[in-house]
This record gives sequence, C-alpha cells and structure tokens, in this order.
Amino acid sequence: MIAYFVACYPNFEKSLEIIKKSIDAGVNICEIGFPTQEASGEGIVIKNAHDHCLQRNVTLKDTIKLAKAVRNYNNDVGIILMGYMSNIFKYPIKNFVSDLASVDVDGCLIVDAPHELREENELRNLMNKKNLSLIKLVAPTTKEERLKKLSNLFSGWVYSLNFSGISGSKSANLEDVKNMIKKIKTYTDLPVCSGFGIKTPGDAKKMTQTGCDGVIVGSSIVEYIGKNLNDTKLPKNVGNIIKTFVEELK
Amino acid sequence: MIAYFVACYPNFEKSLEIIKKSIDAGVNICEIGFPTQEASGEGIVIKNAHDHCLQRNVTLKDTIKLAKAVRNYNNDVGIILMGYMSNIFKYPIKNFVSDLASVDVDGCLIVDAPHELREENELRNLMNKKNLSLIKLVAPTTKEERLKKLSNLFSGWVYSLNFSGISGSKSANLEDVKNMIKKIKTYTDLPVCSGFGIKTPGDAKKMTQTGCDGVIVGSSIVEYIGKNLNDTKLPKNVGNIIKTFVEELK
Amino acid sequence: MSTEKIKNSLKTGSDKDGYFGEYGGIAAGENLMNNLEELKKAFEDAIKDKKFLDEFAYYCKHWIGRPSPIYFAERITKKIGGAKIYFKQEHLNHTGSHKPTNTLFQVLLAKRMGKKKIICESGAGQHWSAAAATAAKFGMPIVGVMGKIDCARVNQNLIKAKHYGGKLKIVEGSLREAITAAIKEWSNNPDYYYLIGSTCSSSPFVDIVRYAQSIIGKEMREQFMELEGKLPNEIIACAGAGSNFTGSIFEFLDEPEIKKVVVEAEETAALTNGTKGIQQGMVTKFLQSDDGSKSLGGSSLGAGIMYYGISPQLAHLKDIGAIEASAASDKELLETYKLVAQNEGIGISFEPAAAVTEALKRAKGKPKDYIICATACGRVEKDLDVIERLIGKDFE
Amino acid sequence: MSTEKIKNSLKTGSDKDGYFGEYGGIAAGENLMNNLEELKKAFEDAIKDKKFLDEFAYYCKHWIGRPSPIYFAERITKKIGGAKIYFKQEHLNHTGSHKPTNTLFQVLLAKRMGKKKIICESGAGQHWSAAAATAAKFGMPIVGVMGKIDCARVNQNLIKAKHYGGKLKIVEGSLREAITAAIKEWSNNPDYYYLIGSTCSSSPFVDIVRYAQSIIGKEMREQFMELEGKLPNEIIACAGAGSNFTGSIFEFLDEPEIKKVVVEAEETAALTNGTKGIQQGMVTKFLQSDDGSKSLGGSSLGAGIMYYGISPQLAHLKDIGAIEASAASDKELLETYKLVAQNEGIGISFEPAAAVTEALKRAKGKPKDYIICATACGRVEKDLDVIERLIGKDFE
Ligand SMILES: Cc1ncc(COP(=O)(O)O)c(C=O)c1O
Ligand SMILES: Cc1ncc(COP(=O)(O)O)c(C=O)c1O
Repeated sequence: MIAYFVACYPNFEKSLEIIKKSIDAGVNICEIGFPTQEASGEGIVIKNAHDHCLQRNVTLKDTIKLAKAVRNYNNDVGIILMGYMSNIFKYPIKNFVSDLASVDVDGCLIVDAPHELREENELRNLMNKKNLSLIKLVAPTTKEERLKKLSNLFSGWVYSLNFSGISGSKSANLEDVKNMIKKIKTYTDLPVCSGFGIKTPGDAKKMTQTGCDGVIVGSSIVEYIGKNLNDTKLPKNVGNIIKTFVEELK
Repeated sequence: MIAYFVACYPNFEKSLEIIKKSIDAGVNICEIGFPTQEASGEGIVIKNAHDHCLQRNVTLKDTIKLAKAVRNYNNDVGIILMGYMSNIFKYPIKNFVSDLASVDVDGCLIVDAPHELREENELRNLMNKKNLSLIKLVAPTTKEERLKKLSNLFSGWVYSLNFSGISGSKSANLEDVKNMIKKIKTYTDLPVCSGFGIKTPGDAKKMTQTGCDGVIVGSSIVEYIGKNLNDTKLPKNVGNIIKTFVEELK
Repeated sequence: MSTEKIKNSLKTGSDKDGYFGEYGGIAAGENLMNNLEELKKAFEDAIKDKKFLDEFAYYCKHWIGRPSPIYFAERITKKIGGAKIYFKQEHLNHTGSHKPTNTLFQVLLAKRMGKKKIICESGAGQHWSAAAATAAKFGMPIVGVMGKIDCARVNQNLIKAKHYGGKLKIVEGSLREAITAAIKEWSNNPDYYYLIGSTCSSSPFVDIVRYAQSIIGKEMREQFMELEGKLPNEIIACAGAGSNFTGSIFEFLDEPEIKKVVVEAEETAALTNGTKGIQQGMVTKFLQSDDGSKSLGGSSLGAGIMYYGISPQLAHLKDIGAIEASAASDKELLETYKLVAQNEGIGISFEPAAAVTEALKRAKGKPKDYIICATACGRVEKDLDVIERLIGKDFE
Repeated sequence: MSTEKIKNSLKTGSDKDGYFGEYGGIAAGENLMNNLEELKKAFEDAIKDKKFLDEFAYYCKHWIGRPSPIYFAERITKKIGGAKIYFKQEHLNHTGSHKPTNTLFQVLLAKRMGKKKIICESGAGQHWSAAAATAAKFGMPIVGVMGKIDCARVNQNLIKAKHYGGKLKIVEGSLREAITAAIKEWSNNPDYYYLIGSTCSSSPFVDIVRYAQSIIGKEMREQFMELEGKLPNEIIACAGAGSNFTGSIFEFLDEPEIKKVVVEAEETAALTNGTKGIQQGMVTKFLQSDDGSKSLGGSSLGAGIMYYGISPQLAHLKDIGAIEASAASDKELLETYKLVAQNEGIGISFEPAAAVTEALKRAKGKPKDYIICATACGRVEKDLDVIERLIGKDFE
C-alpha cells in the first residue's frame, strides 16, 4: 500500500509522527508531497492542505528534512517525494537530486513534468546516475504509442491514473482500470500501482482485482487529517485508518 | 404699452379680471398667449405658466373665448393672440381665422412660423382677407436682405426682438436695439415695438430712447402672477404694476 | 447626390422650402432663421467640396471604423426557417451605434463654418456620447441637453460623455423636452453650432443628418453585391426620429422592388398612430392631443426610439407608399435581445431589437434565397443593467 | 507562415518540443498530454486548410468587424510634440477588444476537431465575454472560470457572457488561479476544448493564440503602407500574458529596425522583474518566491494585464534583444485614459492605457516623421465605474 502525505501537514512534528504510525501500520511506500501554490493536479482537499503549509512557509527543503527523519525511523519503507516542477527547478535541479540521494530517498514523482519537458530530462538523467527513480505516470488518455515510449523511461514502479482528472474528484471504473493495468503490463515488468479515486478500504480491496501491484491512497487520508488537525491522537488514528486499508489488502 | 398675458392664467375669470385691470391701467395692446407644451421660444417663467394652464386643459378655444370677453369689455384696446403653430394648425387654420374675426381680435403673432412655412402663408392669406394682422417679428440676427423681404409682409405693427434668445433670459443692449429699430424703420412705416428683456418700468423708459413705438412687457408680469396665484387682489395689483409702466412711458 | 439622375427620383432631398411633400419645412423662431439659412448654405457648399468629403471619409474609416460589416445571422435564420437574415453591424462603430457618423459629419461642418462651440440634445444618450466624443476629437467645447427620464436609464453614456469633456444640462421630461430645451439654448446662443442627433426639426437638419447617415445604405449596396451578388429584398431598421432608418434605406429609394420597413416603439409609433401637426420645428406626424397642445405616447424600453414624432421625410415616404411602418413592444424587444445574444453572440441594444423583431416576423416562411437586412444600430452596454434586472433570471 | 523564408527567422513559432529558446515547453499532467498532442496536430492541420482559413477570415470580417483601423491621434501628437502617435483600434472589434479574434479561431478549431463543449479561463472577463459570444455564435456550450478579485471589477463582462449563455465558475484569487482551475476542469473533462485566452500555458497554445492574433500586425503593415507609405518606427502594446502584444509585433519580428515595446502593469511586470521558472504549464519568467512555491506581485487597475507570468515567447524575445519591456503604474493608466478621452474622443480601457502611456513617453522630442503605433486593445466600458469612482471629479 502506498500512502500520500502532504509534507509538514499540519506541522513538521505531527507530520513525522503520522508517517511513523503509518509505517508501523504497514504502509509500503510513503509518498510525501511538497507544497506549492500551483497544485494544478490536485482537488480541493489536497489543495487546502498545501495552502495550510504554504501559509506556514513549508518549503521543499523542509520536505527533504522530513523525508530524512522518516528514513532515520525506518530503513525499509519506500519513500518518494511528490510535487510540481516549480519547486524543483528553483531548488535547483542539481541540488535537489544530490539532496534526495543524501537523505536516501527512493525517488520522486512530478505531476507536471512529461518527458517532453527538457527540464524533466535533466532531472531524470541526474536521478538515474544516482540510482534514484523518477516515477512516471500513465493516464487513461495515454495512447498506446506513447505508452510504448514511456515504458522505456519507467523506473521504480508505474503510477497508473485511474481516471483523467484531478485528485479526489471522481471514482474509478474497475473494468477500465483492469484493462489499463493489463495494457501497461504488456510493456513493463515493473510494479504497476493504481491511484486516484481510492477512498475506502473497500475501494482498495476491489482495486486489487484489477491486477495492480499496489494502490495509492491520498485524498481520504489528507481529508481525515484536515478534519482533525488539533486532535492529539491524530497520528495514532491515521495509523489505525492505514491499518484498515492494509488489512483489506492482505 | 403692450402687455403679454398667458390665457386663463391662473384661470379664466382671474385672467379676464387681470386683463381688464390692465386695460384700465392704460395698456394699449393685450397680447394673449395660448398655452402649448411646445413653447420653444419661452423661458422658464412663461413656460411654467403654460404648463399650469395645460394641466387645467386650457385650449386655444378657451383663449379665443377670453379674447372675446376682453373685446366685450373694451372696444378700443388692441388684442392679438400669441402662440405656436401647433394649436392653430390643429384648430384648424381656416376655423381659427374665422373665429378670430368673429370675436373682433386684431390679429395674432406666431413664434414658430416664418414666412418660409407654407402653413404660415395659408394663415396669412386668410387673415389678410379678413383684415386681420399677422404680426411679424424681426430679430437681431435677421439680415438686411431678409428684413427687406419681411417688410413686404409686415402687418399691424412689427415685433422687434431685443436679443436673440428665449423670453426672460437676458437684458437688452440699448445701443443695439436703437440701431435695429432704425434699420427696421428704413423699411416700414408701421409702428415698431420692442420686446424681450424689459422687466422694470425703468427698462421700459430707457427703451423709449431707442426710437421704438411701443414696448412689450411679458415675463415680469407673468412672473408676478405666478408668485401671487392665490392673492384675491391679484388683478388689481397687476393693474397697479401696469400703471407704473404706463406712467414711465408717458 | 446620386450619380444618375432619375426622373421623379426620391433621392433628391427636400424641396426649396425644406419640404418633403407636405411635411418638413421650417417652423422656427425668427431669431434662428439666419442660422438655418447659414447652415443650409454651409451644408450645400461643404458637400460640393471634395476636400471636405475626403476628410469625412477619412475619419469615418479611421476614427469610427467604417465600413461596418454586414453579417449573416446564420443560426437565427435556421431557427426561424425562411429568408436569410442579415444584420448591418452599425453597433461596431466607435461609441457603439450609428450616431457618430452624423456627429462626425456635423462637427466637421461646424469647424468649416468657424463655429467655436457645440450644443446638442439626446434621447438615449447615444447621440450625446457620440457628439461629446467627436467634439473632444476636434477640441470643441460641447453642451448637451437630456431629459431626466432618459438620464436615469442610460447612465454609462452620461459618464462617457462627461469624460470626453461634455457638459450636460438635465431638463424635466424625455427627448421631446430635450430637443425643445436645446433649441432654446441655441436661440440664446446663435453663434453655437446646433448638432442635432436625428432626421428631425427644421430644414436643413433632416437633409444634413440623412446625408451623413446614408453612408449606411451605400455600404450595404457594395457589401451585398460583393457577398451575395444581389441586393437584399427587404431592409428593416428602427426609428426614433429616423436617422438610422433613413440612412439605411436612402440609397435604395429609387428601387421600389426593395421593401423598406421602419420599426418604431409600439408606445411612440408616430408614423402609424400619429396625426399631422407642426411642432419641434417641423411639419410631420406626431402623437399629440387633438388640439396640438400636448404630446401623447407611453414609455418604451428603447430609449432611443421613444420619440413622439418622426422624420418628415419618412411621413412623406409612408404616405406615398415608398416605405412600410411597423412597431415593436417591450416584450418583443426583450425576447429578441435574448435570441440574438444566445444564437449569434451579439449583444444588441433595445433599439435595433425592434428592427430584428420585425425581421424575424417577415423572414418566416419566405424562400431561402430571400434576403432581409436589419440594421443593428446599437450595442447593449447602455441597456445591460435594465435587461439583467428584468430578465436576468432567464439566463441562469 | 511567412511567405519568404528568412534564415534565422524569428517568425517560425516554437521548436519541436514547444520551446522558444529556453522558454515554453509542456509542463502538464500526463492526462493532458494526449489532448495537447491532438490539439497540436489539429492546429497544424487546420492552418494548412484553405477552407478553414477562409472561414476564419470570413467571420473576422463579418462578425468581429476586422480589419480594425489604424488611427492617427492628432491632438495628442500635437500636445506631446514629437513622433506621430497612432492607435491600432482593436477596441472597435466586436466585444470591444482583441480577444474575439483568438476565440473565433479556436472555436472554429474546436468545431473542426469535433469538440462539443468549451472551457476557458479569464482575467478581465474580456476573454470570457468574447469566448461566450463566440461559443453562442456557433452553438457550443461553454464554461468559464474566473477569480473572485477580477469578477468584482468587471461585472458587465460577466453579465454579457451570461446572456450569451456562458456558465461561470468563480474561484478564489485572480487570473493565475483561474488558469489553474480551468486546467483542472479540463483534466477532469479531456473531451472538452480548452480555449485559452492568451499566449501562455503549454505548447501548442502559445503558437495557436499567436497565430490567430498575428492578424493585428498583418493589418498594420497593410494599413501603414497605404496611409503613410511606410511602417511605424515603434510598435507598442500592453501584455498580460502577451497575446495582444505578440499579435501586434509578430508580423515584424524579422524587421529589427522596427522597435517593439511590451508594456506590463508595474505591479506584475514579469518580463522586467520576474525570474525563470516552471508553472502554469510552461517554462517562463514569473514573479515568484525564491523557492517557486508562491506567486508574487501586487494589484493593478488593469485587470487584463495583471498576470504574474508572461508568454514564454516574449521571455525569449526579450532575452535576445528583439523586444524591449516597460511598465505602467495605476496613476499613469488613469492619466492616460483621461488624456485620450479628452483629446481624441476615445474611451480606452486600462490595459491599452499602459501602451499609450509608453507611447507618450517615447514620442516626446522624436522627429515629426517618426511613427509610433500603440495598440488600443480595449474599450472603457468594463472600467468605467472604477474610473468614475476614482477620478470622476476631475471631469467636472
Ligand atoms: C442605438 C440607437 N438606435 C436608434 C436610435 C434612433 O435614432 P434615429 O431614429 O435617429 O435612428 C437611437 C437614438 O438615440 C439609438 O441610440
Ligand atoms: C482589454 C485587454 N487588453 C489586454 C489584455 C491582455 O491580454 P494579453 O496579454 O493576452 O493581450 C486583456 C486581457 O484580458 C484585455 O482584456
């Protein structure tokens, strides 16, 4: 199971605590989003969490610090950063890659960086050299020919978008997802993980029938955090929620 | 002295009474204006009097009735109607002329009927046949050539406008008026009366120095009536005002 | 003004006394007679002066943005099913109506006459804002007169005119009272140029305004020949006093096979319901009381077509059967506005909505190659708030 | 697109990856990549199709009212004393700005692609009302997105768009947020056509909008050759993201002797004060925080030029010295509006006032035969209430 967290949401300490409890609950990969105003792929839930963090001046640097703390806590869990090119470009790219490597993160996933973007190429090349994965996405609208091209660039695992649209906006059609996973798998042996529209453990369970190798849960966790920002038991409760997902996925 | 009255202002009886008292006070010619919405040559004072009468549905017919009553009261005073073509045209013209003749009025003066207007020609011809005068106006802007043409049409007397503009709006420049009267008199032997901008007996007195044969007082009388509509002594008081003018003009 | 002389041509303008048949003439005070004569001479002189006409054409093109295009209203045509409906897009002119063509012509004339100041009246404020813009362009001071009733509903035009530098005088009433008051101002200041906004009042104003606006029909001829290879079968335009309509049809007056339909506001349809009279400086049809002392007529949403009189030339042309007259109600104006906005993406003001209303009625069932051209003489901005208030919910 | 091939021509559009030098590209989500590819192919196809181009030209002429004229601002020129100042009168286009040329081109493209619904963003509401009008004309449903800040001040545009049948979604913020939100809507509905309003976002949008708008410069060439027998020495236009400016100068890109000056709002002058970054689907200059997570910049009266980014093509052209950049303050916009209204009788909106401000500065002291052309890309209506509130008393 892959869980998406907004870095330092609601703050560094609690965020770290939440991720720790999630790892304890059995999360396989932590996707840590770094906040940005852009967030053009995000629905209102994740967008609000980003805005919360931006108001508190959370930066990509802070996110990397958080990732480092997570790695210190657990050596086996997968850690990838997720976000938009804006922050990475300004970091700038070279430093971003060396910092990623130095905190022993596994890779990252950029929402708005197709391989047509030269800056993506630059980032990917540097990451490859450091054995870091630049996770690529496949969308339902991705045509066969493009998928073929993309498959040469896959690294780590493949993020399969369950529908075209922004996070948190729709539910996935199981049959469509199944066909898509199948199609992707004809081009790659890497794990294919299914994301978008998975809100409940029940959704996650159903998704396993599509042949995917993992599911990504985002908005529903972020939403829970957003609704319980001041709850002192928040990390523990998130852990429990993760547990219900992990149980269903066993 | 020529005095301008708005017909039936403030009502038939009072208006008649005012005119009677004015005749008693020595007015030579009564100019009786028939009310109309048009009133494009009138300033705010006379316009308001017209509107007052229109609200009470005073018509040209009522005006002729009033003229008749004035004639019954006094056989010698000059009586001319004054107004706009609209009402006469609708009367219509033929009936207007025969009614004028039948109540023994001397003539009429139309503000918006130059001799270029065919309907003026029709009216003038009919009036000529009945020995009624269609009083013509001369303005400071009237060119020599036109004055010459006009002089062939003069009848009764000539209304010399002291300034270009609407009634009650300005004061006259004595020197200009003098020159104008002189010019008019080179073309006609008829009396030339001077109108517009004569507000006080003093104004009237001064005006006599211009060589005119009579002065026309309008707005200042109408204004006085307008300010004392409900005064029971109104006719008498108007008479007294007229008297002050007449005294000055002796 | 037409190149070929046609026997009994209707395109000759008024006769030597300023009449069109039994209508028109000069019903003005003696103190304005010299001005009118001077104006007539200046006008007749000017239109023989190639340099003057070139200047007019130059500013028509560069400042106003003429020619205004003709536009095939394809979706409405399909919806109605019948004749091809075209708009002559006068609303694309600078200031948003046909008015600046006239104000441009007359301000140039005023300049040529050496006048130093301009006075004008306005109904919908379209003439006022166009006149003020033109006066600003040529650095002339300008005073305008409008009725209180009109001012309230065309506020944007007043602000624009103010920004152009125009000084506004507000009088009780509507366009009728504004014209009377403007004439009074002119009487008081005969050295001003009186810039009338439509084909009304004494001669030679009707001829002057018609002359300026007849560029509309001239453009139409060229444009239809280019686009359709033939002229429209019917030309329809709205009229307050009639400059837009006269400008649209004058070019075609000697072509009786082209139907010409003028559309008034139902509440002030002087051509249809008026009687002959003499007011406002002219002999024409008016909505008036039997004794001629009062004007009649209700209130229309179309501020610019809410006039109780009509151009004397149009009264004459209707009498001799050269044009037809119709009228549109407020309800129709609103419906037509909506139809045009939603189907053609054009926001027309209430006045042209009257013309388009008539075009829709006449198009129905006509053959597919029958062409009806309605002049779209104003854009919606000045009426937008009123529309939104009255039928805004229809669009939700 | 140019008839002669010039070595190292700047008129070639973006390179195969959608870049202009180091700016541009595609920074979009995977779920939009197919759309962008499809769009690029459709665009490249369409502009090779004579029938399509003829249709575009036809509606440009008849619906929009193109060509917009050039206008010699004689009195301002005299007042300033120096170069001849011309306006390219884009405000005379239907809907009152340069925007409909682009919306027309893209709606025709959307139709050609078989799209059934349109989505767009808007800043000043000019693009929104132009887009809604165009969609209405072709019977296409349309959804628009605007920021709350902008909605409040351009209310007339919103009402007009509503009357044309457009459905508006209001989001927090201004144009930046509107673009982001519109892109999100598009992501959710990849079967829609995304009708962008300016030369920004991912390739091929910059090329598409530039293609449509470059008609401005083409007309200018013809018009100046006809009227002056030569081209202007300087062309000045304002920019939000840059469609109006790019459209004005593209035609002349290979003529370095013609100066090209882009004017931004002082508060959001991305070209002058921005830093390179990747946001809003493109690599370009932005006013942004050092870490790229936030946009910077204040608020300008010119709603349409209040954008924290700039066309990537313009970022490139500035880097290589092919264009110059300047900026105008709110105070200057108001002063220039007043000057133009009072001296030329033209009510321009705040955006073109930025361009004219710069033209005035540059005209001073230049030789009398030096020509500066400023694009007057909007009329005042949408800004009228704000102006009246701020400086209404100046006109009394
Ligand atoms: C938009 C518009 N159309 C038409 C008219 C009617 O005027 P006319 O009859 O002179 O064409 C007006 C008058 O103000 C107007 O504003
Ligand atoms: C009138 C006007 N001018 C200029 C602009 C700036 O847009 P662009 O930079 O695309 O020309 C806008 C944008 O809304 C506008 O409304």
